[in-house]
Amino acid sequence: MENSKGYMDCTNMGAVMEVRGRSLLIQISKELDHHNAVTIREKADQLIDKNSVNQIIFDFTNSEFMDSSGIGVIMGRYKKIIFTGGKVAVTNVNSSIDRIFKLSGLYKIIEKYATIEEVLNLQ
Amino acid sequence: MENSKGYMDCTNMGAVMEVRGRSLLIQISKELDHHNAVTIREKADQLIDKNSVNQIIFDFTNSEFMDSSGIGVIMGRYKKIIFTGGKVAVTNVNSSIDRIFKLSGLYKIIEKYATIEEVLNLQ
Amino acid sequence: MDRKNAMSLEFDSKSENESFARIVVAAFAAQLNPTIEEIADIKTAVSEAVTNSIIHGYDGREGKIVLTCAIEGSKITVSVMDKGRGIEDIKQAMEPLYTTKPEMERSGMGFAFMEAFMDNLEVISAPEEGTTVTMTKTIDEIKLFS
Amino acid sequence: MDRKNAMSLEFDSKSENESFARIVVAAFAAQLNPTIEEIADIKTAVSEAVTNSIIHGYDGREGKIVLTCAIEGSKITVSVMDKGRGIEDIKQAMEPLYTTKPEMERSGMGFAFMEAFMDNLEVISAPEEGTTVTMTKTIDEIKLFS
Ligand SMILES: Nc1ncnc2c1ncn2[C@@H]1O[C@H](COP(=O)(O)OP(=O)(O)O)[C@@H](O)[C@H]1O
Ligand SMILES: Nc1ncnc2c1ncn2[C@@H]1O[C@H](COP(=O)(O)OP(=O)(O)O)[C@@H](O)[C@H]1O
Repeated sequence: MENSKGYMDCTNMGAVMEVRGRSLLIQISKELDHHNAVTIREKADQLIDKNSVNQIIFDFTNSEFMDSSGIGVIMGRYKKIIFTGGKVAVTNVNSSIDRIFKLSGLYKIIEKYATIEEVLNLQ
Repeated sequence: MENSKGYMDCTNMGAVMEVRGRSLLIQISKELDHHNAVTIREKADQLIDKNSVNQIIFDFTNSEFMDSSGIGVIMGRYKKIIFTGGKVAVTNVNSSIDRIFKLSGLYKIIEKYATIEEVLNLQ
Repeated sequence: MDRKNAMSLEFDSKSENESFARIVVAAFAAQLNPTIEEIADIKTAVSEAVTNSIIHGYDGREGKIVLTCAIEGSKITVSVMDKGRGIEDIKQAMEPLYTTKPEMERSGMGFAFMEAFMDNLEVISAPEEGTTVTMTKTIDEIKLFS
Repeated sequence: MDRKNAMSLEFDSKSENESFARIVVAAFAAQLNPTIEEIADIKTAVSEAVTNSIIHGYDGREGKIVLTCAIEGSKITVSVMDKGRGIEDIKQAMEPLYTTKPEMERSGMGFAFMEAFMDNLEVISAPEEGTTVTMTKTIDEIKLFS
């Protein structure tokens, strides 16, 4: 729970997003809860529409917490690109977030990879 | 606020103490507040009596917080050994704890040193 | 251990308080010397209950949420209370994947996660009166691998 | 910034809750994006007030302490209330180095620290009724060196 100035932080920064070709990389900042999900959903959908995104990577390197609101935001993006043949992947998932993905059944529709590079090299 | 198992911890561990000759080294663990002061006072006084301690070093390397209860516990130990010619020093003090020492006027009666070695080399 | 401690926190139904509520419960539960995984379990369950009060209970409107924690021996009891719209059919609401707000991308997994991550879950609710969710978890005192 | 948020925490007058109270206030104040030093100031002031309620207000006995925080714009108001023995002469109590518990190694610097680390301090107290300490601090919004 340290921010750039080195202290505990409750204000949530959502995520850092980057488009590479038709891939959208969403690097979750710290916590993926309902508060952040609202911001991420909005920001992601703009980028998806504008860049005809067909692959989304949710990266959890910097993230330590996720609840069912996170499942909602990932499922929502999945539904948005699946009809045009798109794919969703998650990377760098820690053990407690992994448990949540397993419980939710999300791994039936999205793929887990160790790193971002691994996903990008598949293309 | 991380303990050895790597998570936030409210239970306070007080301090680690070591006697070298007639010097007592008190390494404050994390926080020096009223809760910890009670434990430290008791533990320290036993060691002072048993080993005829004439020098006490309070080391703040691992400590991030101190309030006026800390001033009380240091003053109390100072009073206990001053009559037999003893001395009290503090080492590795961070800037917020330094401010508290300055405000309290404690530096008028105890010495501040950068490291534990520096104090021990003076003898 | 014959420990006893209690707290009660009231806060505004704002989404920025979701992370605040998690920090408070984690800091209070730390007395029981939980593992990282046990703390994660409790934080997830609390996050689900508080989010539900904000989204469903108060429908995004202003209101107060009361979070209480009690420690007795090695057991922690956490309850989250709102005075919001309440739940008509609790049994249906607790079914996995059931949600009344699909348009908000709710997954319907909130109650399922609370049940999975805590030892016990109890929901008391009445329409127009509000909802109280009470959960308990026993923290192992002897940690074999730590 | 037109921010508004509020919380109220009630907890047992046990010394292990001193650090808990500091964490709660620090987590709530984090919304204002304070510096490390500003957070340290607030934690020290809260620690002094809560410790006073435990030691002086309740004299080590059981009782409830209520900690409230309110954020309005860039100002945080923190108050600590107990229903303990109260203070007879508030002016005297607030004098630096004055303490009624020297045998407990109190330094008499609690109120002085609250005044030094916060912008404003107000003490309301009556014998046998209890004490409420209210402190405010404005957090700079523009950080020049961060
Ligand atoms: N505090 C509450 N107040 C009113 N209704 C609630 C509350 N908590 C849950 N519910 C109802 O129960 C349903 C299921 O909740 P949950 O399993 O957490 O899934 P989700 O939050 O994803 O909808 C919600 O969609 C809502 O209709
Ligand atoms: N909450 C309280 N209830 C009753 N008395 C109090 C309270 N807070 C402070 N006092 C009185 O004011 C005195 C000065 O307080 P303070 O400056 O914090 O110093 P200290 O805590 O070191 O005694 C205390 O010794 C006590 O007599």
